[in-house]
Amino acid sequence: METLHSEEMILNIGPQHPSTHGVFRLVVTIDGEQIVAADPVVGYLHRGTEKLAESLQYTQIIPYTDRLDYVAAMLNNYALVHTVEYAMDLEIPERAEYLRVIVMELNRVASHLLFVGAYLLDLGAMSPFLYVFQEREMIVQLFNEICGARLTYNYMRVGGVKWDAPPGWLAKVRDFLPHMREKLKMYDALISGNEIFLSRVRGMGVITQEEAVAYSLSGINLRSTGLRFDLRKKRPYGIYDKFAFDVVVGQNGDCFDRYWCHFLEMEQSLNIVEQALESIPDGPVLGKVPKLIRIPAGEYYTSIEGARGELGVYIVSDGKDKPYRMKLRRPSFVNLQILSKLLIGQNMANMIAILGAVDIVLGEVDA
Amino acid sequence: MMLFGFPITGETVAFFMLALIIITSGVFLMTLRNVMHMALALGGVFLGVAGIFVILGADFVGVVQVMIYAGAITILMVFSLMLTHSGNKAEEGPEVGAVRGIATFVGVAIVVGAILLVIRHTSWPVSPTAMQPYHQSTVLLIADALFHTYTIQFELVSAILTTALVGAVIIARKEEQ
Amino acid sequence: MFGILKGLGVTFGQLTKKKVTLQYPEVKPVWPERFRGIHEFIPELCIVCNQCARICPTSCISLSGSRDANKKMRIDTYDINFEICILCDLCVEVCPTEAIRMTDQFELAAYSREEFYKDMHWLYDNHKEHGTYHALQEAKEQAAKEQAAKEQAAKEAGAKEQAGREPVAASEAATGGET
Amino acid sequence: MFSWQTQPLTGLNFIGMVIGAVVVLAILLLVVMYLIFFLRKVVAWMQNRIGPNRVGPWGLFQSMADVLKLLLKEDIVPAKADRALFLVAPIIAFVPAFTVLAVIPYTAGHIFTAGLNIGVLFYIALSSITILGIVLGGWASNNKYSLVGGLRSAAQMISYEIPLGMSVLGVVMLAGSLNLTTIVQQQATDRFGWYIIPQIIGFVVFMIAAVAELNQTPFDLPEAESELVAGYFTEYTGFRFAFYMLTEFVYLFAISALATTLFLGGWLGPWLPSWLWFAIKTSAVIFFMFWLRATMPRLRVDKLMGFAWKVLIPVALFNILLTGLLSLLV
Repeated sequence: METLHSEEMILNIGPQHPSTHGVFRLVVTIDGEQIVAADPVVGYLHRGTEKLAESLQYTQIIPYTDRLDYVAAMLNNYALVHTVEYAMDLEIPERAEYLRVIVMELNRVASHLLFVGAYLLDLGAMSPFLYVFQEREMIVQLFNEICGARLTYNYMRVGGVKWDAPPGWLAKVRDFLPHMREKLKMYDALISGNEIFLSRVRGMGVITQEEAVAYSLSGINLRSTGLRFDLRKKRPYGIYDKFAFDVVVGQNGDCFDRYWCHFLEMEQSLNIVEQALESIPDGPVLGKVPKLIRIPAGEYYTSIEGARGELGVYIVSDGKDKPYRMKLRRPSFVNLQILSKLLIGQNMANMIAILGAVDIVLGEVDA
Repeated sequence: MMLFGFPITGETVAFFMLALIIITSGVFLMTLRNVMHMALALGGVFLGVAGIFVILGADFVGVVQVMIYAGAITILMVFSLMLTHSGNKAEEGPEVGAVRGIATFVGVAIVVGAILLVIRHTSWPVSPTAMQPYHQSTVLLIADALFHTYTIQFELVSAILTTALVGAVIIARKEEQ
Repeated sequence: MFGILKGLGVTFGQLTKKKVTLQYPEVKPVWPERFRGIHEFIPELCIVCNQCARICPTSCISLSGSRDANKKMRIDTYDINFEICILCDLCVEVCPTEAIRMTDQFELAAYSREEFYKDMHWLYDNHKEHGTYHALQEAKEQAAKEQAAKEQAAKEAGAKEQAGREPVAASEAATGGET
Repeated sequence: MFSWQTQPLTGLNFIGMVIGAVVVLAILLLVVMYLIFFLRKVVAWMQNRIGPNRVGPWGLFQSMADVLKLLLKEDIVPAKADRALFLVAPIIAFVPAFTVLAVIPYTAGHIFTAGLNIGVLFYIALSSITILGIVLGGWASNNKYSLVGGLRSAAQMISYEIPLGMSVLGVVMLAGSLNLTTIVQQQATDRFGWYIIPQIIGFVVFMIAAVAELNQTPFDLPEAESELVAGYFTEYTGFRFAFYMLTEFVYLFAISALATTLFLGGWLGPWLPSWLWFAIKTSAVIFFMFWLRATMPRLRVDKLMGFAWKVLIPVALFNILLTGLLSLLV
């Protein structure tokens, strides 16, 4: 007997779609509601940052990095200036390093908050999104006070930071920490125990450790599989070796672990901020830097633990004040590779759950 | 007032309107090319028939007709059409010749005439007007018939249906493997 | 089931909480001092050194100047194209005379592209409403007056006591940051 | 009190009946409009927002402005849509929604509501017609999102119609009638009080199935905006879109009213007038649904059917059995 079969159809998810988190297009072939093939199409937000950088001085590149992963711009700032400092072998004032760590970890919290909210929005719960934005708003306001912008911070400079913390700012951060911890508990109560939520994310989109390594995943996508790999511990940069914190790892590598790692990592970040606030010294915030920043000819690569994974900057210099070539290792872009594999055999509704958990930011994917 | 030998009451007006709905839907059902439209027309026929049931005082049967035929069956058909059929393509049937058309018409006329004749010549046990449809619960009557008069038959039918259901599930399972 | 109930409790608890919405057009946000809004430009201070135009990552600043009778450079035109300006603050950072500064003006929406080309006069007018230039000037004058008054007082005090002791400088206000 | 049910159907009474029905319809439209407002306010408050507050005092005219806007918008029919079905589908969905309201007893006097002997069945039967409108709308749009939305809603609503009907059976067995007015009256004299107490299992099943029938969160898969944009009415604009929206909210009201009637004693209650009791109870049920909406994420689509067939229907059957046993023993 001939079996009843339904036709395959091609469905364009995006580039304008509520749950692709930006201009991301996913061409999925579905059979009924089941996905047979998924083909991500990127580049709708491509601005040629890497090419633009070739005609810009290093200081001028910093505002451009704000626009890569616009959810965690402080970390992008740092990734660039860190590479330049590493290439120039600069001495960074202690206070500047501490300020950098504070803003970076706060930014990581803000970014993870956004992930939690947006992810729940993808799964159909509207309230968490609006709740997390209140706390994110607090962080953003703190950034607004320290650097005058809410999203595109342009705060770091080669050799330090642009501004010292304004009076009372550090106290505000200190007050924010217990508040944030309190709110994390509330989110936990709201989301983590909800059986409907759990049934949607448990065992969904499982990445094995071998796969994660083979696809060169990084960040939470990698750690959720149980691999204890965090650049802040593995290859401490800046002053991260001074702080005590745990690397959060998952067990199963499913969507729930990815969500949960985001959750726990926020707490760790708060711990780091707390320690940094305790021991921040006085002093200048900008070291001795030549007026025109020139990198000695050569190739340089350093990477940091961004909010989404290994965020690396590779600079080829010919000794001039502009990079000869710059390449950014954007974690979102690399992590996106595994999506096509994860989606096959899933149905449409799970596609959203999996896509959301991979946690991409389109500014970073397309650069 | 009389019309075609019927007194004009709310009931007759409703009857003629429902009859119109049923006939129109029926004609649409036969003539439309798009399967989806045909399914909708079928729903119209079911609804009209339900209305007739209600007029006859069988409101329970009428509502059940809506629930099962107009609701479930039609939707099931639409559903399966959506899943399997590309739908939009109107299938061109063979051209109907003049001779065939006339033959069809004559055939239909004969059948309709025969049915009418039979209906007019049957002596129905109860005249419809004597039933006082709205003042007694048909649900009770039906329940009484099902659970007192015809209990064994009713249970037998349920047993057969259950068997059929289980059988269907088992057959479907086998195909899966 | 228990988790769902817990979640329901959380949302119910929010019913009576304070609402966070800012009634925007009526209530404007209060920006911190460092907020990077649309520029203000003070032509008197500009020395036409061109540094801002050079540092601008998007090349959105164009300016021209000429020498006046005293052989001093004077600004003639100063345009910022806000279609491409990213408000990165680098121009303010390099300006040696603080002729260009950021204001708390953030409302840039306009009906046509032409309106995004802001010239010197617009930027100057912007400072009147949103800028800090006048406030700073007043604060400076105020500080100078206070300083003068203090010196006067110190002088008088010194004259009275006729001792070489130094007056206590009110330096608390000047120290920023914290320990 | 005047009740047209007991009067002969003369010409004058007929006109009175029509006018009465129109008045009831107008009131209901107003109620539904403010239901949307209520939803937006409740959800906003739960999310620490203010909600609509611009049109009129406290934003009271917001829904009116929205409806007006929808009515004034262009009625766009996509070029590749099945024109006839596309135009007629919202009406198919919309008409039964208002028809079911005819059987709900709002007050003790129940003016202008039909005291149908089979009120419960009437409700369930007619609400299944709406599904047809939704499915056809999804199909006729010739849009893939709409199609998937339509398919999902057909599967979901048919599946949940069964536990919904079964959960009502317990109440029907206790009351011994399918007439909604009789069911309310029975609850006044029942020794357990309102049927929510002896029928608590039935009530829970009813509420879950009702939420699923309404496509409300967490069962809002047919219109899951993060997956299907807007589901079956993605392509609809203007007043046809308004029809779908209205259908949804009328059903929200209707099913809450039905829950009130069946389980919460309808208009029964001391001191206050009966219609007010009815309004209070219905509002409470509606509030609960909005509360769910503000809290829950969406259910997983492949677990949806299983939940209806493997959990809800057995539980509902068990409830029927239990009710039968109890009414025999007690």
